[in-house]
Amino acid sequence: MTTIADYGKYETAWCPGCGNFGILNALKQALVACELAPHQVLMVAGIGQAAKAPHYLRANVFNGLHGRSLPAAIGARLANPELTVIAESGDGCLYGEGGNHHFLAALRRNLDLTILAHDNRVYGLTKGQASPTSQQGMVTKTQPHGAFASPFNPVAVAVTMGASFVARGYAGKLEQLSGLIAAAIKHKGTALVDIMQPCVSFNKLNTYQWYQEHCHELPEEHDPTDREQALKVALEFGERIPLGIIYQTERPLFEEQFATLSKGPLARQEVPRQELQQLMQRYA
Amino acid sequence: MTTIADYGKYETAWCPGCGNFGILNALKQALVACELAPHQVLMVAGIGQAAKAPHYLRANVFNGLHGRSLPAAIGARLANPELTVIAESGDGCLYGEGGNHHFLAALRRNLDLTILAHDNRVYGLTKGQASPTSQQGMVTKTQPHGAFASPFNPVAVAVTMGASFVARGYAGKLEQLSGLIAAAIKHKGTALVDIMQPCVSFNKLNTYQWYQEHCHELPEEHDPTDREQALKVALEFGERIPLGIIYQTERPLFEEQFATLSKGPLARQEVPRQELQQLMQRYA
Amino acid sequence: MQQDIQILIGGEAGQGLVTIGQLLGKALVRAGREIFASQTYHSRVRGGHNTFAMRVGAGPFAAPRESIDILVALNAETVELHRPQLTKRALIIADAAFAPELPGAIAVPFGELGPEKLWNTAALALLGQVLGLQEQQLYQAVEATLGQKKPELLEENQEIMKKSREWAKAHLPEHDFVLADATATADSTQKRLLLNGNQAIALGALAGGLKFCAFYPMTPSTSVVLELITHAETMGCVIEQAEDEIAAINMAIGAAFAGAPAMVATSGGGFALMAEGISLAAMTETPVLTVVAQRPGPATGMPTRTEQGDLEFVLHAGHGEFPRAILAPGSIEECFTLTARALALTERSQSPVFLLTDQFLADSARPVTPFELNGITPVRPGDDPEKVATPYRRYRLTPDGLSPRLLPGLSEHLVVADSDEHDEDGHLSEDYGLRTAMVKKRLQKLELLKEEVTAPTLEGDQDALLLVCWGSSLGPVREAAAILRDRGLKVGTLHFSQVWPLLPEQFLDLLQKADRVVGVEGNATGQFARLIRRETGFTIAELINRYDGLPFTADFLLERLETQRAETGDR
Amino acid sequence: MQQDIQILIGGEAGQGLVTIGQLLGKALVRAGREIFASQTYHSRVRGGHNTFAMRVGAGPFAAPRESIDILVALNAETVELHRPQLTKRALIIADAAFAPELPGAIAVPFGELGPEKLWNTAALALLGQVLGLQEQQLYQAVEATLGQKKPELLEENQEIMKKSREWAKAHLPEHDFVLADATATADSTQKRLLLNGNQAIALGALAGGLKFCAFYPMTPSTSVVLELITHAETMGCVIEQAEDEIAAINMAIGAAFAGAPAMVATSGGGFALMAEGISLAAMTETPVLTVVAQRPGPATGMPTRTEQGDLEFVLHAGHGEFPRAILAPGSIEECFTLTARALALTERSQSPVFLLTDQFLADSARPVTPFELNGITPVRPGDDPEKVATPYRRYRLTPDGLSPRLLPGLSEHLVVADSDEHDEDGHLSEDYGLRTAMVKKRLQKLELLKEEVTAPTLEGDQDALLLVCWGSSLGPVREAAAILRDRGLKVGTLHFSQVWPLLPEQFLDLLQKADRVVGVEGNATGQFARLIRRETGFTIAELINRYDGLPFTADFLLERLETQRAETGDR
Ligand SMILES: Cc1ncc(C[n+]2csc(CCOP(=O)(O)OP(=O)(O)O)c2C)c(N)n1
Ligand SMILES: Cc1ncc(C[n+]2csc(CCOP(=O)(O)OP(=O)(O)O)c2C)c(N)n1
Ligand code: SF4
Ligand code: SF4
Ligand SMILES: [Mg+2]
Ligand SMILES: [Mg+2]
Repeated sequence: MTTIADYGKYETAWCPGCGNFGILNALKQALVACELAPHQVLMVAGIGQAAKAPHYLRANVFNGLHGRSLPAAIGARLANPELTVIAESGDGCLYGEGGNHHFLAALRRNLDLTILAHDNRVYGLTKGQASPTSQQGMVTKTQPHGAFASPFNPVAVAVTMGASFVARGYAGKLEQLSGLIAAAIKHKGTALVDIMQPCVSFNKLNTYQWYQEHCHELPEEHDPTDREQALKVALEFGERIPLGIIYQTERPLFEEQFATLSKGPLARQEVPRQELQQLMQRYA
Repeated sequence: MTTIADYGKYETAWCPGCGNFGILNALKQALVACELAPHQVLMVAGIGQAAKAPHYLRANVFNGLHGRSLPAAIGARLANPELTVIAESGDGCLYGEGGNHHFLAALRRNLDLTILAHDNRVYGLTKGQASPTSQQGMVTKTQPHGAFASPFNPVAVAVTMGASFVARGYAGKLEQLSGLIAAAIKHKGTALVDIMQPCVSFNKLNTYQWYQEHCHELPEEHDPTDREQALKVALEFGERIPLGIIYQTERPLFEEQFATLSKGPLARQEVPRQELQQLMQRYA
Repeated sequence: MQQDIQILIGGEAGQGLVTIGQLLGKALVRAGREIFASQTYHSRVRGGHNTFAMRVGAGPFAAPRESIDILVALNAETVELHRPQLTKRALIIADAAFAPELPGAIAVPFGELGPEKLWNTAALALLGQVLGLQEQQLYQAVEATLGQKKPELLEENQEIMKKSREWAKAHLPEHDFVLADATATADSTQKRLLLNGNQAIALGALAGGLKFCAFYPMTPSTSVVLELITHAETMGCVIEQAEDEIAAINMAIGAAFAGAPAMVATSGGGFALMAEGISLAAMTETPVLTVVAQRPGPATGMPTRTEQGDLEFVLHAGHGEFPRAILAPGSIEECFTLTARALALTERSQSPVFLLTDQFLADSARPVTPFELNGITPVRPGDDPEKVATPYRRYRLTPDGLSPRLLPGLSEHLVVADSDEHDEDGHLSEDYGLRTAMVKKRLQKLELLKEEVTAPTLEGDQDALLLVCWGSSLGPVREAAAILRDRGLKVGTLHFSQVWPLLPEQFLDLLQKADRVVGVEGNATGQFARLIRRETGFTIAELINRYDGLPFTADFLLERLETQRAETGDR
Repeated sequence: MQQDIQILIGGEAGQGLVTIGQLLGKALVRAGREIFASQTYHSRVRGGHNTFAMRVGAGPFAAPRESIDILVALNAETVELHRPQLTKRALIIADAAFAPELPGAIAVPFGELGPEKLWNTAALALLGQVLGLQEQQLYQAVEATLGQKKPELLEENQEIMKKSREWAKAHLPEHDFVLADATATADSTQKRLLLNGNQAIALGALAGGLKFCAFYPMTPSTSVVLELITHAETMGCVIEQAEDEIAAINMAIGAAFAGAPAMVATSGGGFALMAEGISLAAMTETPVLTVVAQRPGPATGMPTRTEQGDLEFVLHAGHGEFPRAILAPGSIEECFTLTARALALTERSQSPVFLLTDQFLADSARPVTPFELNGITPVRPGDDPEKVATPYRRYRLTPDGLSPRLLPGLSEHLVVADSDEHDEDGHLSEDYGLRTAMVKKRLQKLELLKEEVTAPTLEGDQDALLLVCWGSSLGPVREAAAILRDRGLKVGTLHFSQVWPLLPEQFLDLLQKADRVVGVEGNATGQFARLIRRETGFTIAELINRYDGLPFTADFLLERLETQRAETGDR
């Protein structure tokens, strides 16, 4: 049996009080709840404060480029369908830096993959510029008159795109969050958990208190399989921010296209030399 | 007064019967309807069959990189707010090749900009690979088992994102299409016209006949300012494909952030040397 | 030596000229002939002016010719455009409507032979008659190709072929293009393969153990992937069309990290987008093969033409410093062998490896002896988890710079890879000493690459005129040299099929010994010559460059050698 | 010469050490002192070990020192880490809780002086006392900085400064760091500017006529843009945070096409993503300035450290062949002047121009004489629409390769730009002859760039030891040379503030004449030395490289020169 201890304890480079700590703990709990041993898990991250999280966990890690966690995660999953692959990064990394393009493409594909977005609504590591999810009007050094563009709502776009699992969590609600992450990992398909995360150093608008005031759990009645209802809930993002599984559906898995993946990791499959010899004859 | 003749006549490199011809004609009509002279218009394109369109029109043209028409268009508009800037390209260019990321970012910004997407649901120029909008199951040389991913619905995503003008047209309905394009050009804000375009060479699924059978004009009652209704209509894309202005709203223009843009083209503004001399003193 | 025959089929995209060309090629190869087929096409789907050229005769050939002996004109424009290239003895097969008033013109009443969509088949049959190919041989080629895809069309094709043959027998003028049996040099009992460069690359990759390829379509690289997709299921490969080239390279790196020998294939602008990913592969020490099929730049440039203009870019692409290897095949055979080698090399060195080719090589086809698979060991990714020192450290510092590479999930060891500078465990570190050690470790792997450098190939004389070239220019350069040698001159060729790393001891003395060294490159600035100077101090003072979008030919080279000699006096 | 003083303030991110450093710097500069301030920091927001170093004395200085005279330790780790660097006479200002048992240690009871968040101000006051700065001078600096942003905090700051001063007066040990008046070399009536490299770049860009900048945040380039944003409204500039670097470069090109002198600023990975855009700028002949602030790679590397590792990448970035210029400032002054020049050059040549800097130069500050704006003519984009030949053709073929550049919408002429190969009108073309002409036209512009090359600067002796360097290494190299000269040796330095194009006639003879040529580069492989060999055939056989993430210092160079001389014998 896997325990929290198996996932180790590390010193972090995060600011004291940062929402990242809550997310890290929730993730560990979720992995334990899913009964996954560290070596079965591959964490794929981009670059940012959030993207350091996989270094603070005992697991396989691929810490790639800023904005490019998803393609790397997809590549790894297509090479070894036995791995539990979790892409974990910040809002800047997943929804900015071209990441958005990969985000939409990932949702369209629907591999068995979990996406954890530490959504602090700011670029933390680079010291506080607006991110795609920054609240309109947020003043930063690079947005002295306040962020102008309307914020990206990843949950609404994901539901619109027909993503197969869309949830929103909050770093300050550990139990619920770890439940959402566990459900996402167990879900067969691409699962997004967008996680509201206070950044105590740079986001002075969306603080713990702010989230406490704005976040509410979805009511029991919410039926995540009802797309229309889900879409309505997903568009709610202002005075009230709903938390929970917003949408869930079954869609064919991308991996199923590839017969060869039913035979396990590609690294373990022999090159069929005989077949190659034969198929070359087609060119004669 | 500007006439169709002012916009010239060119030999094209398109296949006979291609939907691009209809779009080109509709565009010319719309420009005339908007009473724009060629030199007031800047067409910005990426790369693809669709992206050749600006070469078949007398206007200013910036024909940039595959996937990157929108940033170039935005840059040009921010340099000269007196230009009518129209980004015109294919579905692969605007919704694939990282273009999607720029697409979402453009919608979030809301500059006064028109986006014309020749949506033939295939990569034409590179000979028939699936595009982000390809119908599921479409068999191509690179998708021998059929396109797997669920198609991108640009209209639905744009409405979800709160884009300020979202319309769908059809290359086979010239009058309606030119009306939509004219409305898009006149709209103050980023306007998307996603244009259903038959590709006679590579798209054997979505043919003129197919569109004839599937497309229908939005009923008179449709209120494009009603976001909820718009979203419902936008998600309709299957047996029935609605044409018309699906959503329209007023949002602040991105350009208004920059006081200097109220003074006209940047190229015509003097460098304020006196001010520079003074502000250097702040470092003393 | 009997003169070879250069056939050129010209017309619009969509007129089926590639089909004729391929069928004719197949038939000729099966009949034991030597051929060389190459293409030019426009960046459009219909219309424009495309050509399919085929050389037939006592080859083997490795380049097209500029002059034309048989012109098959599917439209009037073709006659106009290629008239200046016609040899004195040339035949022109063209519709009666636009056949020129020239001695060799054969005005064909295509309308009488069959419906317009089959005129290409008619032209094929006419060509067959001209060349003296047996009806059966040509029809079998049609059957083999069409039979699989559209059997229902076989009959009408057969009919028009018959009719055309008969017309030809009755109307063909005197000519000397019937292939004498003597020209069938190859042993026709051994089935040769008719392959173009991109097909050979795909087969080489499969033989080398490829398991994963991600791509975004881009001419002229796409056909490598098309070929892979055809065989993916049989060979157990996963091929994925990515949302862009950035995704493609990052997917390939993710897949390689997780144990799949992986590659990407792209061209100019697509490669530019991959530069950051290349740097990631280097930093994480993940093997990945990048096939770059060059076309003329900058930017979109000429998407369907050829150039060797990206050598320096590929050599330096990616920020930061790290070792790499660049292979540049000069022939169809090398496309196969070097691709397999490249896959092995990237795994062996845990460093990025490149295959640098171009539209000319990609699209030109030649018959080759079936490849020997026994000499090629498919890549076995990763090290044995039983044999690594524990605790396992992905970036353990070792004398040769190679650290044990385990694959995540395939043992209980944890594998941690990082794009930041990192410690031996793969966790990010900002320690100055560690930084120095890790830089040294990565650069040390250049030595491993140097151990396996393919030496340049010298052919002919060493001390008179030496033509230096790389990659796809090999064929035309060798042909020009052979012609000069026939004229009694002493000529050598030195061809690099690996352009990085360079080992001066393998070639510097040759450069120094020759009387006249001429660099031949399909670019405007002589990038390889600059690289030679950078690495050896030796200046290749005389260059022949071509950058109009077309490949070198022997004719082009001979002309340039002549004029340049005149210009530079008799030094 | 009185020895200068090296102060190092160390602590965690978030402890406010940069604030102290900047305030002290401001006060010293206003007092007419020479200083040199530099920083090291971790890629994190809180914690880690950061330092702010300041040299004070009879400068001017252009490099930090490795040894430390006054250590201000805001935490215990700082004492441990920097102990080995302390000079014999060193003072250590540290909290009583962790002050070491060393002769120069000053154990400060910070707790008694004020609340923890103001301890940095306390340390500042103590430093002031040590250096003999007047209370007023220091307080004015605090006022000038804090007064604008948080006037409500002024009082408590003043209070703790007072208290700390008093404590210092009572407890300071004997020391010799009081700045004698004689060291105030600069004319304190002339207000000098305290600027770091990135600030100077921003001011240079504004002076040069910049109107548009797009960026995506990336250390160490971001602060260039922060500076621009501060002045954007006043200067009538549009600065836009793009969704990624690809968008940034394409926006800048779009803006430049439409008439705004434009730049982007980025670093390693961000620049890699721009490579395709660079090629687009070249093909469309759109002027654009790219500022590349280097940091150690590959991949994410060490985001907050320094390196000169991207020269070759910047030189070759972008597919296809085209001319470019690369300027590499060696000082704060050059950051200003060369940025303005670069903007002019890109407009003049309609070709991409680069400014290559690095974290060291970006983050190090020095007082400079206010820049003379009269010598700089801001760029006037585009040509006069009244004066172009009609019909207007954007890519008209001309002898010097420059075509008339009109701006769309500013006249009735239509401007058509194309990333494909194109005709003179800007419409795509696949004509072979046109292709050749357009390639020649674009490459021809290299001659224009060559006419305006900034020659390398020679200082000192020419024929003995010659230290060759480029970009940011200038300061430390000059300092090392000065020290050697003081020791009676003959030493020269040759610094390139333009690294491309290179004109051998400007420097080759110097290299050939010197007895011992040593290349100094902040990278592991000697990229500039390779480039020199490529361009001249001359081999710089001896190199000093640094690639641990830290900048060169005179100490480092002297040590290496010594050991390398020993290793290579007395040649
Ligand atoms: C190509 C590239 N561009 C820019 C950067 C600089 N960069 C690193 S992290 C980051 C933003 C991080 O924001 P986010 O992903 O939201 O993470 P956070 O730090 O807020 O957790 C940026 C811009 C980079 N590493 N690579
Ligand atoms: C960076 C880059 N990658 C790939 C290409 C090749 N390419 C040119 S057009 C195109 C697709 C065009 O599809 P779309 O935008 O839908 O236009 P269409 O031809 O269908 O009108 C591709 C993949 C390119 N030019 N640049
Ligand atoms: S900067 Fe913000 S997100 Fe990053 S560690 Fe600090 S508090 Fe957390
Ligand atoms: S390929 Fe398709 S989209 Fe392109 S011109 Fe032909 S029909 Fe039109
Ligand atoms: Mg963030
Ligand atoms: Mg398309």
